[in-house]
Amino acid sequence: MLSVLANDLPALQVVVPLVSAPLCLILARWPRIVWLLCLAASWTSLAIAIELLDQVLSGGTISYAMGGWAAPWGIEYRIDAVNAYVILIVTGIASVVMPYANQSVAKEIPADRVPLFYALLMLCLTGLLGMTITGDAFNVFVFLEISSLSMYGLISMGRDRRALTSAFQYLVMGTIGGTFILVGIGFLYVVTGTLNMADLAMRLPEVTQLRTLHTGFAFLVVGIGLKLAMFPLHLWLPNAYAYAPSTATAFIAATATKVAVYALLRFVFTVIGPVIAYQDLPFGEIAKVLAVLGLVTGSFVAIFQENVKRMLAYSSVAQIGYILLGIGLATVMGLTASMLHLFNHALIKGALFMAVGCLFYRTRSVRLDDLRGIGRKMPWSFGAFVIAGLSLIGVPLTAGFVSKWYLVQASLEVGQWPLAVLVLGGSLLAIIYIWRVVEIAWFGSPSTRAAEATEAPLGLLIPTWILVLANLYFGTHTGLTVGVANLAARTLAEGLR
Amino acid sequence: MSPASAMQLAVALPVAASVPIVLTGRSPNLRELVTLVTAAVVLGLVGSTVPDVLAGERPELTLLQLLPGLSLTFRLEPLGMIFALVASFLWLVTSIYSIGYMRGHHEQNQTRFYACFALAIASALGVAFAGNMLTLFVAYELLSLSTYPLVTHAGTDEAKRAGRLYLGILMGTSIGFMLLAVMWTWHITGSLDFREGGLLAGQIEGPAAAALLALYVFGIGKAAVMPFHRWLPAAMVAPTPVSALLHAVAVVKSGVFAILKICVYLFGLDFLTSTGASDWLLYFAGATILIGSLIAMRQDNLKARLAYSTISQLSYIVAGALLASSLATTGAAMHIAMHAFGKITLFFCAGAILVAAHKTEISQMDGLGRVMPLTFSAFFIGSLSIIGLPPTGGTWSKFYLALGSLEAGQMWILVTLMISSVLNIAYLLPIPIRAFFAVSADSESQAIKEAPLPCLIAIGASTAGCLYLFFDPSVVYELARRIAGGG
Amino acid sequence: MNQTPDKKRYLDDPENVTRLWRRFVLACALVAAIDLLGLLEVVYHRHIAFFAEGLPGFYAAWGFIAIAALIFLAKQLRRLVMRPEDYYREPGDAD
Amino acid sequence: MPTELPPFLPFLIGALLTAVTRGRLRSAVMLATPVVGGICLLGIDSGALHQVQLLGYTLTPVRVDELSMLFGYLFHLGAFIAILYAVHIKDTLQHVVAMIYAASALGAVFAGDLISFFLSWELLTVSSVFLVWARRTPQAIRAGFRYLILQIGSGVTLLAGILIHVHATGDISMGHIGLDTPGGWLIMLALGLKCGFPMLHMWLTDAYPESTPTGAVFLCMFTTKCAIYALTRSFAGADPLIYIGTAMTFFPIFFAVIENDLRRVLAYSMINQLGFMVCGIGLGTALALNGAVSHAFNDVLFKGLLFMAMGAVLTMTGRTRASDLGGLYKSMPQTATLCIIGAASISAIPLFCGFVSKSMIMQSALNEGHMVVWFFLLFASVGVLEHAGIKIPFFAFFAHDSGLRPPEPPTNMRLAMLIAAVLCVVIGTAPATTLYPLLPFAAEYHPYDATHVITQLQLLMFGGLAVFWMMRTGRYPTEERAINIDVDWLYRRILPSGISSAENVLEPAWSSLKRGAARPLNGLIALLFRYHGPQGTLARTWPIGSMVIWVTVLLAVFVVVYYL
Repeated sequence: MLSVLANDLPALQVVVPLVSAPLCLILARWPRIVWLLCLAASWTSLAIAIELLDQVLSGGTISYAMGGWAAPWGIEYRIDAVNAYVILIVTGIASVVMPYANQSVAKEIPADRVPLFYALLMLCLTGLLGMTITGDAFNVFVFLEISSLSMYGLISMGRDRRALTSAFQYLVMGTIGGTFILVGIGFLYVVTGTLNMADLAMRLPEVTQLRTLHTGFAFLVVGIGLKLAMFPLHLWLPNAYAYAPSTATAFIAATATKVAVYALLRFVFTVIGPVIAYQDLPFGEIAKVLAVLGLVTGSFVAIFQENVKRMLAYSSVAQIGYILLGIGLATVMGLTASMLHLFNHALIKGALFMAVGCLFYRTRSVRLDDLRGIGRKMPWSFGAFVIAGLSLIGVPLTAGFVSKWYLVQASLEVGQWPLAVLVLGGSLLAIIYIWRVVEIAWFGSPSTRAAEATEAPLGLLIPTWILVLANLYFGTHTGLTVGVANLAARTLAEGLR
Repeated sequence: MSPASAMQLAVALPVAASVPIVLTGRSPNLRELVTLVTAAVVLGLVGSTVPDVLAGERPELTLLQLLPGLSLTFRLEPLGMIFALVASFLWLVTSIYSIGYMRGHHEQNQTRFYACFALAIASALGVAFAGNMLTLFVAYELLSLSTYPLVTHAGTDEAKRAGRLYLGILMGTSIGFMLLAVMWTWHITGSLDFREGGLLAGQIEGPAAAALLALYVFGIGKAAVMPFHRWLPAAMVAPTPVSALLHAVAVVKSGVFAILKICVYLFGLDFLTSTGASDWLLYFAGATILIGSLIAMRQDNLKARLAYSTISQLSYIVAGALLASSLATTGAAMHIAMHAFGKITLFFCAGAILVAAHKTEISQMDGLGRVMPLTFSAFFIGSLSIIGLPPTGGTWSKFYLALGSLEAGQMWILVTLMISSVLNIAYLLPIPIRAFFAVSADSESQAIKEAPLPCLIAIGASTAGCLYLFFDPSVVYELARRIAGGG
Repeated sequence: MNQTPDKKRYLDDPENVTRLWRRFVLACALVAAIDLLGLLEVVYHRHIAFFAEGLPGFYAAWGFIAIAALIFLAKQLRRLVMRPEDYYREPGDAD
Repeated sequence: MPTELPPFLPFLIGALLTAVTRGRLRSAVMLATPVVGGICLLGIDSGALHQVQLLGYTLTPVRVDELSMLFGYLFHLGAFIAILYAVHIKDTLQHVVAMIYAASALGAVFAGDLISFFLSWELLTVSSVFLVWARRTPQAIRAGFRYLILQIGSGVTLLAGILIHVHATGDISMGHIGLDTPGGWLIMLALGLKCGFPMLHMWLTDAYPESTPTGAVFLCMFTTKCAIYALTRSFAGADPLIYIGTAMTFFPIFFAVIENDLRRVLAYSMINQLGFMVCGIGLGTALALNGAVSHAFNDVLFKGLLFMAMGAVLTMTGRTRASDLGGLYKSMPQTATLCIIGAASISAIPLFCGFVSKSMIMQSALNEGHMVVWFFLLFASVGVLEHAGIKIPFFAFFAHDSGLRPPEPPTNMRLAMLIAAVLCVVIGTAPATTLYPLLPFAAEYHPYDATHVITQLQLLMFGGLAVFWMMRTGRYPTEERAINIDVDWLYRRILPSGISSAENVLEPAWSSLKRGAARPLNGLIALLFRYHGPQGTLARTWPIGSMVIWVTVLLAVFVVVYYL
C-alpha cells in the first residue's frame, strides 16, 4: 500500500489537505473530530514533504505527471530542492499551528463556524502547497486563487469588526494581484504557446516579441509583489494580519508570503531566466530599492505601533525587505540568504504570532496598553515572545542570526557594504520595537486585563514553544537549513553562470 | 579530568545550577548553598586547568558547528585563563557577599537574582574560553541579555531607563559595529579563529584595518570607550553585588578582554604596529582615561564615582591592547586581574555602607570610618590598588602598561597614565580619609554598626587579594607574559 | 592656664636686658678684634682662600650686612605675599 | 653575629606588634624595635644580601654598603628618638604608620635596584601622609591631600623616569644614573620634589606644620633624607644641583623671617638646610659628598630637636604662632634650653654639630672655585642664624610675655630631646671619633682650626648683633597674625578659581550643546513619527482606491523602466 502510494506522493501532497477540507464540513457536527482530521492531514502532509525532500536530495528533481498526462500537455508537478524546501516550511508550520488551533479557535470563533474555519484552513494549505508544487504556470494561478479565497474567509472570521473590512480590502487587492498574475501568464502564453514552466523556460530565449514578454514580466512581478507584500504593495497586510484570528494570522504570516516569494523566484529564475530579468531588465535594482524602502519603512512604522499584531505585521514588511534584498543581489550567496530567511522568518513570525495569540487568549486584547505587566502574569507565553523576538533581532544562537549572517556576507561579497550596514541597522530597529513590548509587558504595573490573566493553557503553549525551540535549534544546527537553502539557491542560480 | 572537559563543565555548571536555584527559591538557605557550592566547584575546575595552560597546553573543544566552517569552540589560552580565574574566584566571593547584602537590604526577587547571576557568570566564562570570534560574540551577547534583569532588578522607572540604555548601547554597538566587523573579518579571511600572530595579519590594507579595528573597539560597548560609556553609570541602579561583580569584573572585563583578544589574536601585535591601525584609536582610550577621572571627581554618589572610575580604568586596558607591544599586552592582561580585585573591593564597601549606614552620597560619609573601620580600611587598600600604589597588585599592572607605552614609543600614554594616577588619588582617597578623620555632621552615626558578616568576609577576601597580588603576582604575570608569545 | 603670679625673673627687668645687650656688643667687638691679631700672625695663622677673606672684619661685616639686608628684603617681601590668615580658609574650618 | 635580616623587617614586625598591643607593652615594643633593628644592623654583611625574582626582573631589596649603612644608622637613631618622643600618645594609627614609615625609609636606602627603591618610595608617601591626617583638623586633611598628591606626583615621575631609564639601558640597578638621559632628568626631578627643590618645595611648608606634634618629628627625619641619599647615590657631581642647592639655601630664609607659624619657619629652614646638602652633592667631590651626608645626619638630630621643641610647645599650649607665644622659658626652662642647643647646632656655632658638617660643604665650594656660590651659602648661613638660631627660641620662649605658663612636657619628650641635644654636642665636639668614621667617602677634614672657628664666630655674632640691634630699634618685622602665600598659591587659589571659571564657561556651553543636539534629534523623531506613527501616512489604513493607485503606479514604473 505504502509503496504504491510512494509513487504518488506529489499528488498526495495536495490531495490530502484538499480532501480533508470538504470532510470538515461533512463532519461539522463533531468539531473535535474535524480538528483531529485536520491535525492528521497536516501531519501527513509534513511526512510527505519530508519524504519528498529526502527524495529530491538523494535523487534529484522529481517530475510527476498529474492524471498521467505527460508534460507539456498535462499538468506537471515538478519538485526540485527549491519547492521541496518551501513545501517543508509550509507543512511544518501547518503541523505546528494545527494543534495550537484547537483551543485558540474554540475561544475566538463562534462554535458553529469552527468546522468552516478548519475547512478554509485546509483549503488554504491546499492552495499554498499546490502553488508551490506545480510546474504549470496556469496551475499556479489556480492554486493561488484557492489559497487567496480561503484566506479572505479566514481573515473575515476575526472577532474584531474591522476584520471584515480588512478581508474585503485584501479581497480586492488580492484579486487585482491574481488578475495581474493571470495577465502576465497570458502574455507568456501568447509569446510561447505553452504554460508548462520548464517548457516556457526552454522557449523564452527564442522569443522575438520582447515587448510583450517584458510587459508580461512586469504584470507578473507586480501581481506576485502584491501577494508577498512588497513595498509599497503591502498596504493590505497590516490590517489583515492584525484582525484575523490568532491561528489564521500565525499560519498566514508564516506561510503565505513565503509561497509568494517562491512563486516570484520560480518565475524570475526558472521561467523568465535571470539573464532577461537581471541583465536585460533592471529587476535586481528595483528589487533592491523596494527592499530597502520596505525594510526602513516597515521597521520605523513598527516602532510606533500601539497594536502588537500590527507591529509584527509591519515587521513582516521589513523582513520581506530582507528576503527581497537577497534576491536583488542575484548571487548564490544572496539567494541562499533569502531562502534561509524564508525558512527562519516563518519560524520567527509563526512563534511571535502564536505567542501573541497566547496573550490574546487570556487578555482578549493585543493593544500594548492592555498588555502592561502581562509578562509577570504569563511568563511562559511572554518568554516565548522574548526568545522569538531575539531571533527576529538576529541574536546569535537563534535562527534569525543565521539568515542575517548570510545576508551581510552576500552584501559584502558584492562589495555593497552600505547594504550590510542597513541589514544590521534593521536589527537595531528591531531591538527597539521588540524591547518596547518587553519593557511595557515586564515592568508596567498590570493593566486591568493583565491583572486577571493567568498562564495560557498547555495546548497553546506547547506548539508555541515547539516553534520557539525550533528557532533555537535552527540557530545552532544549521546543517539542514543552510545546506538545503544553498542547494536550492544553486538550483535557481544555474542560469546565472 | 582533562582540561577540555573541565572547561566545558565550568560553563555548563552555572547554567545547570540556575535550575536548582529557581527550584529551591522557597528556601533561601538551600538556594544560596547551591550557589556557593557551584561557585566553589567552578573555581576548582577553572583552577585545575592552570598548570596545563602554563605548561603550554591549549585545550580545545568544539561545541557545535554553527555555520559551515564556523563553530562554537572553546580554546583555553593564557589570557582567557586569567579572565576565567578572576571571574570564577570573584563569583565565589561575590556570592558570599550577596548573602549578606541581599538579606541585609531586604531585596525583592532574590531567586531571580541568583539565577541570572549564575547565567551571567556562565556567559562570562564563555567569553573567557572563546576559541573564535563568533563564540566570543555569542557569549558576549548572552552576557548582555542575562545581566539585563539584574540591572533592572529594582523595577523602578530609573531602573527601566537604565536598562534601556544598558541594552540599547550594548546591543546597539555590538550588532551595529561588532557584528559587522565580525562578518567583515569572515569575509576577508574565511575564518574567525583566534590565531597566534594574528588572523588578519597581511590580509587587509592599512586604512581598512584601522576602520575594522575601530568597528571592533567601538562595537564592544562593554569596554566603555567614550563616547559609548553612558550605560555603565546608568547600570549602577543595580543592586551592589551586581555592580560589583558585573560592572567591575564580568561584564566590563569581558569587553576589554575581547579587545585584547582581537588585538592579539585577530590583528596580531606586529601587524598592528606595522600598519599603525591602532594609533588614532589610542587617543580615544587616552581621552577616556582622563575624562573618566575628571567626571568621577564631580560625582557625589559613591557608586557613580566608582562607575566613572571604572570607565577610566577600563581604558587603561584598552590602551594597553592598542599599544600593540608585548609588554603593554602583559600589563593590560594583568590589569584585568588587578583592577578586578581593587574595584570589586570598592563596590563591596559601597554596598556595605549602604546596608549598614544607608548612605549613598560621599558627602554624608564623614566620620563613618570610626564606626565602620574595617570597611573603610578595605576601601583604602582597594583605592591604593586602583591608583597603583604598593603594597597592592595595581602597582604591577601600571608598571607594565607604562613600560609597554615606552616600548611602543607612545610616550604620551605614559604621561596620561601618570596623570591619571594622581587624579585617582584625588577622587578615591578623600572618601576613606574623610570617613576616618573628618568629623561627622550628624550624631546618629554612633548607632551604625559594621555590615553583616558575610559582607565583611567577602570584603576581607577581595582586599587580601589586592595585597596578595602585590607580593605574589607570579601566576597572573606568568600567564600574561605568555599571551604575546613570551614562551 | 591658671597660674599663681610668678616671681620676678632676671629678664623681666629691662635694665638687665640692656646690660646683657651691652655685654654682647662688647663681646662682638672683642671677637672682631681678633682679626687684627690674625693679621699680625700672632695667636694663629689665618689661611684664606681668596682675597676678600683676608680683609680684616670681612666676616663680621658680612654677617651684619647679610642679616640687615635679609630683614630689609623680607619686609619688602611681606608687601607681596602677606595675606590674612583666613585667606585659604574654607567654611567649616576650625581655628 | 653576622645577620642577613633585611633592615626594614624589624620595623614592619614592630608595626604589626604595635597594632595589636596596648599600654606599656606597646611602649616597650615600640622602643625595642629600633634597638633590635640597630643591633641587627651592626652585624650585617656587606653586598647584595637578598635577591628576589619578580616579574622577570632580579630585584635586590637589600644591598649594603657604606653609604646605605650611614643612613641605616641614622634612621635607626632618628627612629628611636622620635619613637621615644611620641611614645606617650594613645593614637594607634600614628604609631603604626610611623613604624611603617621608618621601615619604608630603611627600604629605600637599602634598596639595591630601582624597582625596590620605587616601591619603598611610594610606601614612604602613603605611610607618611597619615601623620598629617592624624591631626584630624579640616586643614590637616586638606593639607594631607595636597601633600599626598604632590608626593604621588613625585612617585609617578620617578616611575616614568625609572621606566625610561630601564628601557634605554636595560639596567635596573640603583647606582649612578646621571643626567645623560631623559630618564635621569625625570628621576632627579622626582627626587628633587621630595627634597624641596625650588618651586617644588611647597608641600613641605604646607603639610609639615599641619601634622601632629609628634608626626612632624618623624616627617622631618625620613622623607627628605631619603631623597638626599638617592641624589648622593645617583646624581653625585651633577652640576645643576649646585645651583639648585644654592637657590634652596637662599630663598626660604626670606620667607622664614616673616613667617608667623614657628613650625612653618622650621619647614623653611629645612629647605635651607637641604639646599646645603644638595649643593654638596652637586659639587660631587669626596669632601663635598661627605659634607652632604654628614649634614643630613646632623640635620636629623638638630632639626629633629627643634621640631621636638616646637612639638612640645604645641602639645602643651596648643599653638605655634610666634605672635601667640613668648615667655615660656619661665615654666619650660628645660625645653627652652634644649631648644637653644638645637638652634645653636643648626646655626653651626662651633662645638655644635652643624659646625662640623656644613663647613665641609662650604669648604668644598671654595676648593672647587665656586666663589659666587660660596657667597650665597655664606649669606644663607647667617640667615639660618636669624630664623632658626634666634627667631625660634626667642619668640617661643622669650620675647614679649604671652602670659602662658604651661608645665614642662612629659618625661619621654624631654628625654628624647635630651638625647638629641647630647648627640648634637657630642658630635659637635668630637666629630673625629663619632661621625667622621662613618662617612662613606675618603676625605680628610678637620673643622677645628683657629681661622675657621674665629671667622665663624665673627660671622654669627655680628649676624646676631644685627638681629638684636634691629629688634631694639624697631626695625625688625613685627609678628603678625597672617600667612604668606607661596608657590602653593598656584594650586590653592589660582587652580580652583580657574576651574570654577572654566566650569562657568563650559557648563552653559555643554548644556546648550546638548540642547542643540536634542532639538534636531527630537525633530527627527517627530518627523519619523509624523510619517510612521500610528496615524502617519505610512501606517494608517488606506482606502482601497489609494492602494489600487499604488499598484498601478508600480506597474507603470515597471513597464516604463522595462521599455527604456
